[in-house]
Amino acid sequence: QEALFEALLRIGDSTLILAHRVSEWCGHSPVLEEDIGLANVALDLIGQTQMWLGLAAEVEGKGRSDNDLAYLRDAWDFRNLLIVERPNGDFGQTLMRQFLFDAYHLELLSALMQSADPRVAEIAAKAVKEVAYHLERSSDLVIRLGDGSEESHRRMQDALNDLWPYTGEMFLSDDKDVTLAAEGVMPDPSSLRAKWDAVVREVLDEATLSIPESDFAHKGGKQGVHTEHLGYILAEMQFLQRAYPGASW
Amino acid sequence: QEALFEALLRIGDSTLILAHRVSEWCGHSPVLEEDIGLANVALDLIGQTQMWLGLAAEVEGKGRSDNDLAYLRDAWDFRNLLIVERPNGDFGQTLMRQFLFDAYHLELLSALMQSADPRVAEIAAKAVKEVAYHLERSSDLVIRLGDGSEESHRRMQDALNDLWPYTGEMFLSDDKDVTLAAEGVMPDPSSLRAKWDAVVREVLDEATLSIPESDFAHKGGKQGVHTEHLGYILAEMQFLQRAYPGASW
Amino acid sequence: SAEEQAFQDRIDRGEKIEPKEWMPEGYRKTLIRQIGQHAHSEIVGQLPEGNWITRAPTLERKAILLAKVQDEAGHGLYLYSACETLGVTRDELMELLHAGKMKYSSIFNYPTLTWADMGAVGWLVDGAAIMNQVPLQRTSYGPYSRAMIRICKEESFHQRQGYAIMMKMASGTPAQKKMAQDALNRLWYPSLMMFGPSDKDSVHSAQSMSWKIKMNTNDELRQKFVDQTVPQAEYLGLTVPDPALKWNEEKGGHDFSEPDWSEFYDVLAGNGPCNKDRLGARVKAWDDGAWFRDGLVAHARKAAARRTPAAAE
Amino acid sequence: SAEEQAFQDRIDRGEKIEPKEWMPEGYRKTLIRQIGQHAHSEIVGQLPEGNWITRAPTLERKAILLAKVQDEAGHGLYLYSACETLGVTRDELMELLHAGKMKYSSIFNYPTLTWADMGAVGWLVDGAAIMNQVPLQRTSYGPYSRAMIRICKEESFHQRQGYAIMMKMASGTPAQKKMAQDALNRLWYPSLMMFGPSDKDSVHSAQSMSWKIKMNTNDELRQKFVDQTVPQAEYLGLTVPDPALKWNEEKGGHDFSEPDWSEFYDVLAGNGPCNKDRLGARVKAWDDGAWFRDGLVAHARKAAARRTPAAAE
Repeated sequence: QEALFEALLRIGDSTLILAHRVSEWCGHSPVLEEDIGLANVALDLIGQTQMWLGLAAEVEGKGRSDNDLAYLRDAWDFRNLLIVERPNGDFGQTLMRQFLFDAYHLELLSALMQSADPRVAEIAAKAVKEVAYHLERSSDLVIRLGDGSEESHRRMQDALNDLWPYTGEMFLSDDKDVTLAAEGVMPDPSSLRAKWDAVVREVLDEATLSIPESDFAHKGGKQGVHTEHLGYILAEMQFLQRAYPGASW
Repeated sequence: QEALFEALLRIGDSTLILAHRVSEWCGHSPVLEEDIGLANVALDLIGQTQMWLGLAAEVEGKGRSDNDLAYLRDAWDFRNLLIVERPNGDFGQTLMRQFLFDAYHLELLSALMQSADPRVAEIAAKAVKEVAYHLERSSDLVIRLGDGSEESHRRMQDALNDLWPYTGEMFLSDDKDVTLAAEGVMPDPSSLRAKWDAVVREVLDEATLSIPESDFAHKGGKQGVHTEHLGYILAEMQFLQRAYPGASW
Repeated sequence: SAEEQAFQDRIDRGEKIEPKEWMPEGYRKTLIRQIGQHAHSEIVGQLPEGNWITRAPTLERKAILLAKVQDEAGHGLYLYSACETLGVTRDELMELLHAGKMKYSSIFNYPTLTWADMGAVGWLVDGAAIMNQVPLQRTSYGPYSRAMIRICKEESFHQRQGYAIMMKMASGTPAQKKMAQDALNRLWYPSLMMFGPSDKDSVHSAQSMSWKIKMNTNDELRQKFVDQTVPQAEYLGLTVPDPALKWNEEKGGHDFSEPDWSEFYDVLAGNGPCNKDRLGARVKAWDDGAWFRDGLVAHARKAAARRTPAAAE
Repeated sequence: SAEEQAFQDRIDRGEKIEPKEWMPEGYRKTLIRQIGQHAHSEIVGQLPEGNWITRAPTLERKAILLAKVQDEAGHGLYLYSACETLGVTRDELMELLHAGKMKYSSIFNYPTLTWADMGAVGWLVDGAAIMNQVPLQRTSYGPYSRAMIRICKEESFHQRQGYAIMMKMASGTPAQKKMAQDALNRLWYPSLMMFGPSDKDSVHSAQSMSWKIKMNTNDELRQKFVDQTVPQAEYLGLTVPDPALKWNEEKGGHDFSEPDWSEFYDVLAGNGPCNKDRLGARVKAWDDGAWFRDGLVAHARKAAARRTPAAAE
């Protein structure tokens, strides 16, 4: 039960924090179509967050709601992957982060659709279509910008180099992962790697981008040890709930 | 009494928010001497904030402390001048903001040393030496960079153009100012203008910078109507006090 | 001229003018200015509300606000498309905006300072916008009219959402109620200004009305807005910040104070609280995104060259 | 050589070597590396603590933290000056840092994640630094020795402040106590690593010790640090995250687990949690500040030209 709670936080916190980062672009992106596209991604991710954290709250059984989990935990209780808290950087960094995460997200949801827990399978089935579209969109842009101008190629390669060390964490397993995998509730993260690799390599190849050689992986997010960025995100995100406790909005 | 409380917030909130902005540079400035110099300015301003907000809390008489005022008010209860909440921008913007404020700050404190309220006069007497040094430092740098390279001149002129509309607010009077001026507790803000003008013009002349012609003045800070920036500053600054209410640090 | 007379007759008969049809140069220019300005307003209008997305107080509110801002970008898209049918490109329009040669609605030069502003913007600003836009569904230019029909549908949804936020705030804690009143205080007069200067000071109006580009006078719409909004404010338990506000039985509408028109002209001239920040944010977004747009163009060229290798030789 | 022997004799007699005096090239190089690295550590070390200045929980804490970070910049200044006496400029040293050719202490590649880290950094990191530095007050190179004397005085003040924060946290609310324990858990082993690899794996040590550039072995200092820190942790009511930790009566010190040296070498190689962010922040500060430094130089030239008009002709 506790393992399931944690695992749901890992998914729901990742979608929440990524939605936050993506929504920072609102009104500031390079073309109107991207303003719309990114808002759409953020919107999907918030919707999924509501489902994942809603279920997490239910599983926890302490009377907390999805909003309580989103707004009233400090950084060390967050379980998102580190990659989603990376700063937006230029639009290339944002896109590359999205692509690397989307490819993982889609594999994860595909596996979760087979979950032994029907509640998990149901949410995954709802989310998977949205995420398939996210991946289609981000793959397309990564290809076009990687195989675009000299400058766009350089920026996308820089983004890939910077973000690559944050992908390894997606596939690391700990005790909780092992427990849930044994019960058939969640896939073992390491089992998602091969398919992810294949998808990512195909797109990056077409984008004429080179995968960095180092396999160093930043880790800790899933255990609540984050980068210094998360604290700032939460200070901003949670301000109203913290400053006006108990109010209804 | 209420007028005095407000007037003390206007000073203490301005030093607090400026200290916050200045301290954002910590470890990121262009040379080590500036890291030290800016930290010193921030430190002085925080010390002054403790005195002004401490006195404000005492005058209010509701059992609040300087920390309560700093950490547990939302933006609309802040009374700082808008200029201090402007984003840091490049180092030239930060310096120009500091110079324009220092020149005002020094005139203000010099006048406050004659306050009919001895508590006010005492704080002003303590702060005035620090601020005289701040102004010496910022004037010197404004001159050297204004009359420096082409690029440094351009950046300083841009900074001046951007910040000039935020200087008018320093000298606007409202009912509360009039009341306190009549009682001899605080100077009428408009009475500070002539001396400020003289100091600022002399330095900017030597810096070969041109004062913008428009006399448009942003206003509202003293009445609690701020820019969109203040909310973000407070969300960050107040996080711990908001997230862990009642804890002692 | 005879052409112009025939054109005016068509309009008077209620016919729609379509892109490829003849139109007077003044009609085209006025439309480009008006639709372009409206499009710019939609995209600049993302910023004041975008300012609260990362700080929305619940996940539902965040989703609703995101969807709303997304709709605004969508409206910008329709309107730029409508404008392009008049022979000007979106990029040209953007450049005019960035150079300060085209305006956007001045209301977006006011800051959004509390969460209640997300309610008040929906309620008052979208409310005033709808008041302006509903009649434009019957405007004479076909693409514009069709864009307005789509937009009005979504805007009235936004207005209801804004009012729902105000309801929550006005019936919430004392702090929330104070936020709601504060938002109304700050946004009331700027909303009244959205209808433009008083009829007696308004330029271009007569010609635009005969062309059915403008359907009502500024003062008519402003009166209608006040009459619609005052009872809504009462229902919320909030006070409209106008001591002169009073029902006038005789005229069947409210008497109310004019906004401070000197402020209106100041803001229009660039001296509003956020003019520099808003335009600066848009220019920065555009400049920072140049490599992205160029990259896509470069890719499209390469792809085309690969499809027809001859072209590459 | 005879010169080298005479030099070594001076050191053995406890004499200080001063800048203009003869010294072996190896001595000079080793000192530049060691002092430069120490200087870089001070300025990079501003970043992890600077990260909490804007979020310090009270005005007093904010002032104390600001003063501390300011001291670190000051230490950087002394140390760069000491290094410059060896014939290398501060700018040259900066460039080596930015190019990744000189290191800074790896401890600063760990993030500061809660306010308790401000306590733990003072207590453990400054504590370990002092343990390294106190003996260096007696180092053979005069300017370095004098810099260390000034620095040690301030550092021990910092350490007491850090411990005071830990006291507050450890005796505070359950959340604060948890933060304190969490900080100790994360920073314990990285602090042990600050003394460098075990003596058996440590290079350069023997020569440096005979030159009195290094005064104690890594393992000696690490043992001393553990023995000093464990009772402090006990006093705080916190648990050192080492199940093997145990007092060893026989050796008169604690037995403890070695840190994970593979992590140490990873971080040294660039693969720590914050390596890229830390160095990136410093490079950005330097690059963004180029116009500032150039502007000051341009002004100085102009001013000089005005003073001696002949020079300008």
